[in-house]
Amino acid sequence: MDAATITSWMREINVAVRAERDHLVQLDAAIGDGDHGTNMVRGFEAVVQALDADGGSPPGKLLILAGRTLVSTVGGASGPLWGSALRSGGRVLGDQPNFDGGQLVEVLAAALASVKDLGTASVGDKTMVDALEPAVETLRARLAEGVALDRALDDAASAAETGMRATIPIQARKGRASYLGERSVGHQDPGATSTALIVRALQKAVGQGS
Amino acid sequence: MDAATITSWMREINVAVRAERDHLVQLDAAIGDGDHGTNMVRGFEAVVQALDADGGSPPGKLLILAGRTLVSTVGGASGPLWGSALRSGGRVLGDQPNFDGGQLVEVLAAALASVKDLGTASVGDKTMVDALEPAVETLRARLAEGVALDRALDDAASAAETGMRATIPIQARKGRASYLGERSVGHQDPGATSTALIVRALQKAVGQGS
Amino acid sequence: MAVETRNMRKFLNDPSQVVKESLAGLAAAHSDLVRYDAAAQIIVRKDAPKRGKVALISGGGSGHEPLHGGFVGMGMLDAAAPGEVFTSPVPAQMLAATKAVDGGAGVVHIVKNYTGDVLNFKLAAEDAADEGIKVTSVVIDDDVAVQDSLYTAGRRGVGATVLAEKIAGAAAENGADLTKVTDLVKRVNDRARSFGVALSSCVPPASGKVIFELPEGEIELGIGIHGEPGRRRAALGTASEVVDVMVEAVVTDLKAKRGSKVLVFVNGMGGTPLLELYLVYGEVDKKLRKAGLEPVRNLVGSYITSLEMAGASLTVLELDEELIKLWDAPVHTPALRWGV
Amino acid sequence: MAVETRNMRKFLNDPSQVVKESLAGLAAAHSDLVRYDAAAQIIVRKDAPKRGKVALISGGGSGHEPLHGGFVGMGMLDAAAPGEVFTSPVPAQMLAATKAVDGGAGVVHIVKNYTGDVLNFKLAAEDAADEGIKVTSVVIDDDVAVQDSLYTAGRRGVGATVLAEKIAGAAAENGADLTKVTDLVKRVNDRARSFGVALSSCVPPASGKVIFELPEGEIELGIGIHGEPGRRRAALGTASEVVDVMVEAVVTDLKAKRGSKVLVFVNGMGGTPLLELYLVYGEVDKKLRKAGLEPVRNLVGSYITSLEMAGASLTVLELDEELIKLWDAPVHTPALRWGV
Ligand SMILES: Nc1ncnc2c1ncn2[C@@H]1O[C@H](COP(=O)(O)OP(=O)(O)O)[C@@H](O)[C@H]1O
Ligand SMILES: Nc1ncnc2c1ncn2[C@@H]1O[C@H](COP(=O)(O)OP(=O)(O)O)[C@@H](O)[C@H]1O
Ligand SMILES: [Mg+2]
Ligand SMILES: [Mg+2]
Ligand SMILES: [Mg+2]
Ligand SMILES: [Mg+2]
Repeated sequence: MDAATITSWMREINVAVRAERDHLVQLDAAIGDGDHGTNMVRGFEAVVQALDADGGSPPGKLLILAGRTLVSTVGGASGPLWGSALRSGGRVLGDQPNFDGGQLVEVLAAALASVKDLGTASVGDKTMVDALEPAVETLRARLAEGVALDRALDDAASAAETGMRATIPIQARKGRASYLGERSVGHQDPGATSTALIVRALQKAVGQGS
Repeated sequence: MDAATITSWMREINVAVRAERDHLVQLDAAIGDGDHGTNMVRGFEAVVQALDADGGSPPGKLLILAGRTLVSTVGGASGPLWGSALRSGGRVLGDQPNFDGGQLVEVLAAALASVKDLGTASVGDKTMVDALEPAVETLRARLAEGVALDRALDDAASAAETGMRATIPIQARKGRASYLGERSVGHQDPGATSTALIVRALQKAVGQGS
Repeated sequence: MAVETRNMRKFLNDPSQVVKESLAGLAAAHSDLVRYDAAAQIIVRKDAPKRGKVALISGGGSGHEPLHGGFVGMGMLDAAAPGEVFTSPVPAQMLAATKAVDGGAGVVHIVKNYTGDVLNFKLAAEDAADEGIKVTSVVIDDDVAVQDSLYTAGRRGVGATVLAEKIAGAAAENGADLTKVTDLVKRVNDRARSFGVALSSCVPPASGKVIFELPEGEIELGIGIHGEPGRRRAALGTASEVVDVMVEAVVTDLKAKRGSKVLVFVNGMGGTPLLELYLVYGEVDKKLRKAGLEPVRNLVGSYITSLEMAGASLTVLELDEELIKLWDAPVHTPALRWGV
Repeated sequence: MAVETRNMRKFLNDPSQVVKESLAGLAAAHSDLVRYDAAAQIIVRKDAPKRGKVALISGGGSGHEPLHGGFVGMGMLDAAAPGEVFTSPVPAQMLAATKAVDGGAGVVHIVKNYTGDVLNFKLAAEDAADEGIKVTSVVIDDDVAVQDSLYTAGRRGVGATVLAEKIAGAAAENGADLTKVTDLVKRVNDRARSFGVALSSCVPPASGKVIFELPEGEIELGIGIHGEPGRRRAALGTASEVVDVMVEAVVTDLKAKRGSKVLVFVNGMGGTPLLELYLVYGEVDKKLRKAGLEPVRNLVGSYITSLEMAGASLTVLELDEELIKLWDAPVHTPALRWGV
């Protein structure tokens, strides 16, 4: 995998959040403020533009550029969280032109660590962590088991989607939804939903490349 | 006819505008500001209370009291118009304890003159004048023809009702409805409607007394 | 009562008491500026009457807040007579207000041109004259949506009322005499034009129902301030398109010469937030400059309203140096305050 | 675009440009007070930076106008960083604002407690520190509807923000140092409590749809300022009953001692007219006095809003002589002005 993998990942995310924009807005309207879809679209639109304008940076630098772009265009909670996540992930790769599955796990792990550090959320708080953490763990475990990257990423995306659905019955403890108290129960977390899209987009991007 | 006739007239008006309150509000909402029903109810409620508190004044004085009460409780266009009308009508009777049909015509004629003087409206402008003027003219004509008062008043009330309906197809030239221009066409004037109720109430009051 | 308020998204106790309760609240919040005479239902400047000062009073239906009660105070009105919601006050209120503020130099009645307001003020002025008070009356009729012809009750009084109260109030505060203050009200009315649009209707507390149904995507052009429908209905365009209509109507009628300095008053009807009013101001400012006028003063906010109606009105006042000085003069009322 | 605006009763051009266009309009209307840096999307006090003066900046999502852009000026904020509607601004905005206003004496960031605001301000403060600017941050969290527990993101920042900006802004204007100004923001936050109710939802321009459906006759108790549903839904009672809930929630949590002087802030959410806000103020004033508190200052109007939402919030600030003096000190901003 190389810079092109990152670029197509970001493109896939852009396509996915555009397609799911209204759904994300709806989910956020129920327990937040109804802007998550707009936020993600604005952010990844800008990311794709920034990557298009880039003149051949290595994959780590592209991730950092993507993260910086999210921080500077999204706002809200998701902007700094995903922005810092991609920046931290990018730093793992340094200037290397290629990376393998093992390194991809470290990228995602760094991203997760950054989200948890900045947002102080744990699994079960009804946030994007509920989708991202199982994805990272599943990917790491499958690869350790010797499963092919493609297949492992598919499992990771499924794990993110399971985590996403698992946010429905629980009460939020972080972010805007926590202000609702018990009324947040019964609704799927928008950030976990977009996170599942992001992991699924990664699987698609890597699949295309191979 | 005497003071009791005036008192029961005012009571009949009160009953009628209460019953038609929402209808008058609706008519006024279409081409005015939706308060005519509330205005009339507030006013005649106060009139009935003022007359109840009165200790035996002659009919002319009761009309003046009623008019003063309308002026001081209704506001809007209808308050000063009907208030001045009843005051002018009352002045016709001076201190006399009784009055006949001919004098009743003069009371109503003075009321009409007062409305036209203050509001500068003529028949066809889509105002209360469209109901009041035909009522006065019909009453005068029928009595001149020798028709009994009861019957003549019935005809006067019918004339007011015809005048009221005749406001529907015309464009308003006075009052709030005139601001609507052509959009006032097709709606019945609220003030003409309450005026028809007032004339009908007079017929009932006089009928009871006889 | 609970049943009656059900239809409404309003803070209400007994709908028939809403005006009185609101006035009491206004007076409680601004007891340094005004007092509320509950018996007469009037708001009076706390230090009234001021000997030798020409007094200004205004009044009209309620539901237009802060007009008029919010404009009572130093440099503006001496008293306000608020009627029921959208219903002209009764003459007794204006008479009481006139007597409460008369300092011997005369009282100016600022009357918005609605049949009810005109008639009730007329009766009050007659009563005041009977009691030996010098009263002048000026009828405000700045709304260009209505043609002033034999076939209407004339133009409505809208936004210019606020500007006239401020400007003439400043002159009175500075010691101008009755003629001068009266002339200033007339001059402001003469040099100001307004046009309003509604993006929604509004709900009078007494009926609990919208005055008119406005389907989504439609607006009323040429409205007054009583929640009444306007001159015509149109499709909701962009803000720029709507502002084009407003500016065009006002500028065409005002006929100010190129290069004139103007005061721009972008007024919210009650339910339109400041986010949008400033966006509208931006459009108005640009278009007026394009039309050769120079906005040198402005007022942006909800100052003459129709309950919770969404919408806005534009008032443009052609200025001269005297009007600018009087506009800038100190004012201290619940709703308008500067220089003090 | 015309299609997108169809659902809304709003003055809008391109919904994605509403914030920028509104800020441009604000700056055009108040060019004597503020300038709009369109590239950075910030509103800056016209005479910033002021050498030696501690600067105050705030920011957050738009849709709360006049907060924050309307509070930039003499005696209040030095700059505001408005994000998209209901979306925290990005760190670059706060960084640009911080750099634009730093006069060498340090910059205070006033941050409302929402995850997005806190995180974005945090990143900006780090960047500013890297550039050698002294920055302190205070997080406002005065909303008693939310329990501050391990199981929430803490209390939201609402009405106290306005009061903190005014009071700390006055101190900064008077020459107070960074520690003092920062402490004042904290003190106001510490001594203020708020509670809000929604009588309707609101419509973000980007989606064109109400955030939540609120059947007639129902209200949301314990709302924030982002059009979000509140802690619970209840039947709409009389104004007196609703105010009982608000006063009770605020007073219980504030725990001021009997006889305390308080500032009462009755804030409209954007779509509730002044007629009702003053009625609410009247109820609040009475009930607070009954609870043994003495309202000596007040602010009634729509100052921290949720677009066109109908509703109101109550903020009570326990005062001392210093806070009173700073509240009364001159302020000259688009939305708040006195003493000048
Ligand atoms: N402290 C946190 N840690 C991790 N994720 C969070 C945190 N707070 C909020 N989120 C995520 O952010 C999402 C909301 O993002 P968004 O709507 O874009 O921002 P905002 O809440 O500022 O409007 C939530 O659904 C949640 O998944
Ligand atoms: N100049 C006028 N002359 C006669 N009647 C008038 C005039 N103006 C208005 N009216 C009558 O008053 C009625 C409206 O009364 P009302 O609704 O109580 O007052 P307002 O128009 O002030 O709200 C109209 O329907 C019309 O019949
Ligand atoms: Mg959100
Ligand atoms: Mg009417
Ligand atoms: Mg009326
Ligand atoms: Mg948001």
